[in-house]
Amino acid sequence: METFSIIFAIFLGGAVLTYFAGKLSSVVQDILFLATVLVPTYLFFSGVSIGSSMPFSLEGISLLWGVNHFGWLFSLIVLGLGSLAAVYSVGYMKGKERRGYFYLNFVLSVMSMLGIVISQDLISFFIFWEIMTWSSYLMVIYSGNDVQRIGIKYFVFSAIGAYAMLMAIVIVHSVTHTFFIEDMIQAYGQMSLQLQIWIPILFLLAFAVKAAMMPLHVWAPGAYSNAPMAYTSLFSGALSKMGVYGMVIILVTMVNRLPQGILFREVLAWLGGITAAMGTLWAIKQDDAKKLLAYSSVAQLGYIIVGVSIGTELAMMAGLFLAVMHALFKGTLFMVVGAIEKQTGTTNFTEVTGLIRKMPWTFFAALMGIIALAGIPPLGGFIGKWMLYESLITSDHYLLVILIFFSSTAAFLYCYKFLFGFFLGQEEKEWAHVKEAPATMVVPMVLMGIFMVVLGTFPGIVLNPINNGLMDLGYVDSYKHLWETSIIFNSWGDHVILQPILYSIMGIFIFFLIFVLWKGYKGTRYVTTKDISSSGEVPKEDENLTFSVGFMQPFMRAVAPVMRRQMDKYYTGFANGLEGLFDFVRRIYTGNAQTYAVYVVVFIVIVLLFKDVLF
Amino acid sequence: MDSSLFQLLDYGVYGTAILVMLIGLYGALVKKSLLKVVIGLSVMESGLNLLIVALGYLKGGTAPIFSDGFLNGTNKVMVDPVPQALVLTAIVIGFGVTAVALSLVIRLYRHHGTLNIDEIKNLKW
Amino acid sequence: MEEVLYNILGAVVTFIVAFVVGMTYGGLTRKITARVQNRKGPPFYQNFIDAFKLASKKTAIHHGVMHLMGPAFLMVSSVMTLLVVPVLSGNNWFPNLNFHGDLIFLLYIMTFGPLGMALGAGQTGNPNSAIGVTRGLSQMVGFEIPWVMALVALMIQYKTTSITGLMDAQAQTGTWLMFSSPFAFIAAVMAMFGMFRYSPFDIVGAPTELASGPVSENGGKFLFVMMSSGSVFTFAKLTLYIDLFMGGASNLVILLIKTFALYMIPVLYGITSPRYRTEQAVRWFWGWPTFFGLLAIIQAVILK
Amino acid sequence: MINDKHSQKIVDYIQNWSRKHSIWVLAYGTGCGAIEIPPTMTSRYDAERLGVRGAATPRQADVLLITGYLTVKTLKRVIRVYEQMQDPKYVIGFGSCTINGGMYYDSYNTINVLDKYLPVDVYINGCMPRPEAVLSGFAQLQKRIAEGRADGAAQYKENLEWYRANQKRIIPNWVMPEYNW
Amino acid sequence: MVGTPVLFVAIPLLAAFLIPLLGMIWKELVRIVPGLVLIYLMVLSVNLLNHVLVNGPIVEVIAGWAPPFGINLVFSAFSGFLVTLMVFLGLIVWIYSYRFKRNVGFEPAKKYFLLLMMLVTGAVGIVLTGDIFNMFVFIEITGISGYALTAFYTGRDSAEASFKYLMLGSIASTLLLLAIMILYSQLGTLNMAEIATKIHTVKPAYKVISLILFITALGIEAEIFPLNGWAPDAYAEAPGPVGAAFAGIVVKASVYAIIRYIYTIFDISGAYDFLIIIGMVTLIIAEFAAIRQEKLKRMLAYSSIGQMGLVLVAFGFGTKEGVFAALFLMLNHAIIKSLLFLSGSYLVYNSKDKTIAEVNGMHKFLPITSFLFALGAFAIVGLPPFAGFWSKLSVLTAAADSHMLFVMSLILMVSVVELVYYLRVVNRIYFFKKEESVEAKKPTFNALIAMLVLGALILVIGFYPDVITGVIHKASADLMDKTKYINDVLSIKQ
Repeated sequence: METFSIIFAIFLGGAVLTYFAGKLSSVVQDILFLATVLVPTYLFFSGVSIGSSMPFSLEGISLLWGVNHFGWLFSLIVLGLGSLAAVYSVGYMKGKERRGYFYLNFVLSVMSMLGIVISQDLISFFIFWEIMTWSSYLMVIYSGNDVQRIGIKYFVFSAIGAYAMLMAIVIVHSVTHTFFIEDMIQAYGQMSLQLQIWIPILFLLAFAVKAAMMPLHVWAPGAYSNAPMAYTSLFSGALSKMGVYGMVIILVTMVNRLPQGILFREVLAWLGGITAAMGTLWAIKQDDAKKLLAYSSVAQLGYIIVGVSIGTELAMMAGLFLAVMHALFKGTLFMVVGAIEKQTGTTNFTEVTGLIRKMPWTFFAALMGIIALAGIPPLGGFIGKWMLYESLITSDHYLLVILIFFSSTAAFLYCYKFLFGFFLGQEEKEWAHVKEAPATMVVPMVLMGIFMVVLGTFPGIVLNPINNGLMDLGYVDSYKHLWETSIIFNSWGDHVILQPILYSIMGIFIFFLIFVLWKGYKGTRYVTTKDISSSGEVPKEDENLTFSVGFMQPFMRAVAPVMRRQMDKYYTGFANGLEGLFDFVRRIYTGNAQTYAVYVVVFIVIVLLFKDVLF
Repeated sequence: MDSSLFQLLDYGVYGTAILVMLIGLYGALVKKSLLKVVIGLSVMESGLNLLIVALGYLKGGTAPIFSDGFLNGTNKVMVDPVPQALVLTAIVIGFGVTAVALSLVIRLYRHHGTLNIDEIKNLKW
Repeated sequence: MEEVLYNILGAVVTFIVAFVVGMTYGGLTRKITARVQNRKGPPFYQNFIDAFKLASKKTAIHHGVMHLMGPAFLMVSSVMTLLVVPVLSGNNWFPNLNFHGDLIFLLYIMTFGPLGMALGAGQTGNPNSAIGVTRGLSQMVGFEIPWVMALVALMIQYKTTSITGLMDAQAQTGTWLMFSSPFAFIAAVMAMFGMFRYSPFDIVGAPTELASGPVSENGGKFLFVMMSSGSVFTFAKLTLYIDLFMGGASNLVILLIKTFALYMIPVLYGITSPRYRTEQAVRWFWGWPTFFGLLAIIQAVILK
Repeated sequence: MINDKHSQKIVDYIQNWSRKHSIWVLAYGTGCGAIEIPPTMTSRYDAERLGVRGAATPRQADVLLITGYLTVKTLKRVIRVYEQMQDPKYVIGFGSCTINGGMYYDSYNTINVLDKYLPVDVYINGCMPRPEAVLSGFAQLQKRIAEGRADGAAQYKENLEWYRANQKRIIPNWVMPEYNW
Repeated sequence: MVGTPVLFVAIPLLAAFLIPLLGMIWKELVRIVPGLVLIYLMVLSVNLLNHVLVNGPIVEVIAGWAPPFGINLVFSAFSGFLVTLMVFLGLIVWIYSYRFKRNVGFEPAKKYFLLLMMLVTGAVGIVLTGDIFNMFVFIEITGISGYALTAFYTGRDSAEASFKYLMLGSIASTLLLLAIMILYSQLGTLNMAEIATKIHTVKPAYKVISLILFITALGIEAEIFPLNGWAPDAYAEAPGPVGAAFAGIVVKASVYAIIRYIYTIFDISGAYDFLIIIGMVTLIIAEFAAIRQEKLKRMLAYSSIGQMGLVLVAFGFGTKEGVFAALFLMLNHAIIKSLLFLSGSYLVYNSKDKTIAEVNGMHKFLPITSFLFALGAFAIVGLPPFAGFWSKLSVLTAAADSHMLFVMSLILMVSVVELVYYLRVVNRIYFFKKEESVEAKKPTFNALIAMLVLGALILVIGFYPDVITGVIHKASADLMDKTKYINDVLSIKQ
């Protein structure tokens, strides 16, 4: 297939060109960057038909690229979010330093993610996986804050995952002698039980790291919050989905074929559930929007993991739908934070308040994102949540559903914190000068917001490709018995019909809104937020009345016993121990030449003593 | 002389050579003075050379030279020439190494003001 | 088209009934509270007077768009809940939206309003409002757990997630679910304490410390809409409870009796209790109510 | 819809009736008189049977109950609270201090005549007034509302400049924003 | 045929002797002549390699004595590959240090180029020779020039490092000679092929002892733990290009020697497992030690040691895939580690202690050098699409094919450690604030070219490894085929 080569050539060439175009002029650079992302996107969706493939070989290894329905679904996420985030980036990066660096890594990330999705063999999968890892690592350390800790933590976790995957790949290769995923799947049935268990574990380790699953999630908050927001929207929205992508494939093709009694899925699902709960609780505690969204991403990925690891039809659809939704709303929310960061210079809830009248479009996008995130009807997030609950209940995961419900209810707390912290509350004088973000930033956000609304009523738009993808993976067609364009069913036949609900909601809402505004909008007049009943006190203009410090304190007190245990601390302890060990090891090299000579003698003596064993 | 004595002597020569090597090794490993270390290394090499020559020796053999004595004499046994050649080479190399070593020792002494090997460990860990 | 109109008419009637019943219950609560406190108390229709007065008050100011929309959000939630819950079982006078949603949907639509309201309260800029909201949300996390546990127990026992399905199950067996699944009922009732926000769980409004919390900047029409929304919501929730646990009601009288009886549980418990702190409230819900919820699930799994 | 005079009258009547029976009081405890409010509201006198009920914030309140003397400092707050209340709104001066300064008439920093600064609809005299007197005051207010004579707010609006001048005379550093109501 | 293998030894040796003389004629010749020699050798080796890949190995007899009596040089696919690699690196080092004179003056520069020529001679000789004693001689040539190059800078620490190197080196030479003599006393021959045919007649005890002595002696040069005490010091104190030459040339030659002994000469199967064990221990200890280093070059040295451990492990698998992986790894390591040494020495050029902390924020002043260092760091930890990835993949595949899962997992775990310390340095270069006291030194033009060539190679091999893998496949097949080697050598008749 020609198109694949062209797409990747454009990506690579464009990335390098964009990098160097910064020396010429920033406008050229912007245009080149946009072209580098948008042209391949166009080419991919117009020129690549599902089912096409491109075999070739490298270093004596035969490789295969191709698109199937399932991959297409994820390429939709990657390229869709990628293009929007690219448009957003142009506005976001205006006037920032190291733009070339940013654009280069951005393009490389998008390219590698697309590569992952179209890889039909393990080697190119791994190569793209690693490119994705290091390009995202370079983005994580973009700001230069705390790179030694956060960046390296991210990379080490990624590397542990990736190396686990590499191990699995070469083990598979030693059995099958090819690297094709197809062959791996076929040979899996004939492997020994030990391999059958270990190979999925190793693969899932890699995917779980990227999907920020519970004990492996500690990199996520730092990484998400330290990358530039324009990238984080892609990072959290699309890049983490690659973990989900891999997970689905492994779960469907391997874990499904494990003999009964191995609780693979259960363990995974519970880990996902715990991830969701803990991520939510930690998100509530954060005062920094980036951190909050980062933990929230961890939590949301937990839901997705739960969905895909339960693995019934409905659960799989729920997981994948949530994945799409998560890409949308988390992409939007990170963009919102980016816009706020650009306009105000900070992302801390305790500093920024009352932006709603200054940045109304941003607020709209944020509102849509938050409603979708909270899973409240009539936006798309609800569809995913609904399917997830129903699938958990119908597949006998009673306690898990409680855990999930707990975390999604608790999610309201941070959702509210996000909206309140930035947009609502007192309008302080300090932020009176803030303007709405530039159009290139607002348009992608608002577009995604609108798309979320549409998806809330017509989820069939996304459920259709998901269904096709799942059919690729061997599931039966679920149209008409699990979903229709705007109806969703569970496997017991209960359903939610979305259109009348939407219309009712809108009707009621408009009716009462008009009632409140009975005598016309002119009748009620806007007064500033300083005009509040504060015991008759007159707040001065520069007096900060905003309530934002210790926002969810009572709740945090209630859950304090759970929060006391931090995974991070254990890892830090472990790492410190290791460094101590390393320090001890290097003392072997004492610096005394005679000692080294003694080592030589001792070596000979030892080898001679054990020569019967060794040789 | 009877053959057993010869054999004993053989072992004696080997043993002596090895003893010399071990003495040299001891010197290199234990003595604290840089010079003694270098001497130890040299002694070790000398012991090795001795050993090699001894290995190449054949009982009653003459020097490996196609001289008149060899060609005309009754004793047609010649010691192995190869080890001797090797030893010559090794001696030359050993000489070079020792020279380099001594020059290094001089430099170290200039900088450190001591020959104690224990005090010359700026580079460690 | 006619069907739509018919539906709308039915919805309006349902709404009026709910409004009247809810308001009356509110007034009765005040009366009962007064009697318990050895007072005469206001007349049972006092709430209507208050509501009318609020509606007639001038609403001259607002603090922004979300402030204006907050009450409407709240109302959406209440009315949607009302519409999804079957008011009278066994007749098709008020089918409303019963067949378009199920329990999970209901759970979520019930949270829609408080959150929208919270946005409105947030934009007023009054710190008390935000504090009240955080308290309310925290409490919600608390009581949702036993509540969902109870619902899940019902769902898995009867293999349906729709309310009508559960009502049918009761009609078939002839036993109310509060007897066949007692633990679920207990858990749900305990969760109801939090849902109705009578003391000891009135931490959201808490007039003495928060100046009525989220509503502190709302007077006049805002407050009227909120108040009526509260009444409707009360009625809707009570109806939901009796639909789920007490076999529903085939006519209005039975409906009123059952709902009133159920309503008195949190009210009477509340009159005699002082207020909890937030974390105490949250932990209370994660204590015994959750335990009963667990028992309910275990029972459901065994009986399934 | 409701434009002609008769129906307007009927609506007014109903509205006044509902206002009369639903008096939400913002009790501004400026002075010692506040101690009389709890007995008024609780079991013994039970003002709630008249529809009188405490309100938490000025936005929700109908009546501003000034319980006792006002100092320069508290006057400022009271004015602000009053201006934050929504129409229709009423003021009750509670105790002698609000009428003529009472026992603090010669204090350097109390307000002697409240009426100069806020439009008082009903005074309750006594130092301090018993709950019965308070109830009687509320009854009086109800009567005035029903008759449509409790128009203090309207007067305040009409004579705003006079009131402002008086207020500014007492409060030297006038930094209040020009709030509208 | 454009030349014979003997030229590889003869020409640089001649050049080494001529350099001082030529220097008297025209000072510039001192640095031009080595370049010409190396370029010629490069052309020659590429040509010969092409020839060899098609027509089979060239065996050349020196001094007219046919094997097994005379000394012979073998230019096979395997040795030819290594020779080409070494000559190439020599060339790179020469380009890099072309303007060396400007910094150190004429006399030292003369010595430097002389010693560099010697080093290349020795290393190439080790690889080409087919005679074990001749190999000893070449090892000594390499060693002595190595000692001298280590002590090149006249600071006190370089002398110390050199002394350590020398001390261990002379112990190594003693042991090596001893081992050679044991074999000779048993078999009466020094020719590798001849020994290989007769080795089964030797008593096992002698065989094993001599193998142990060989491994120990060569292991000192090949940086096997615990015999590598000299290595970090020597790398750290030698000039940057010399570090590159050590990593790329000297150590490769020593590893070649070990491999030749184990694969061709001896028939002890336990040696393969022994290689894996010592390789793993070397790898683990070295990487552990590297992570806590404070000095940049010392860190690179430990990393180098670790990589050599990995090479030994790969050789230890004893399979064709293993050999392929090891050779590929050697190639990549030679290129990448050289790049790291070359660029790293510019990063710490002016700093006093050469510590890692002193590279902070260098990217603003040395953009290209910093970039190349980062590229090298990314490549050496095996991130795709850079060169290091393919060799790491080959090693792991070979390990998996040999069912050594434990070894594989250890390698991967150690890779994580490696990753950490390299990234720490890269982060420092790019994201830390520069220390005021350190002044950046701009790399000279020729140095830039040398580094850019290596960087380009990393990318080329990374994106299209096929350019080189064909040769490596043949080279590894050549090494595996023991009988062919013996036949090729012994069939030569004068």
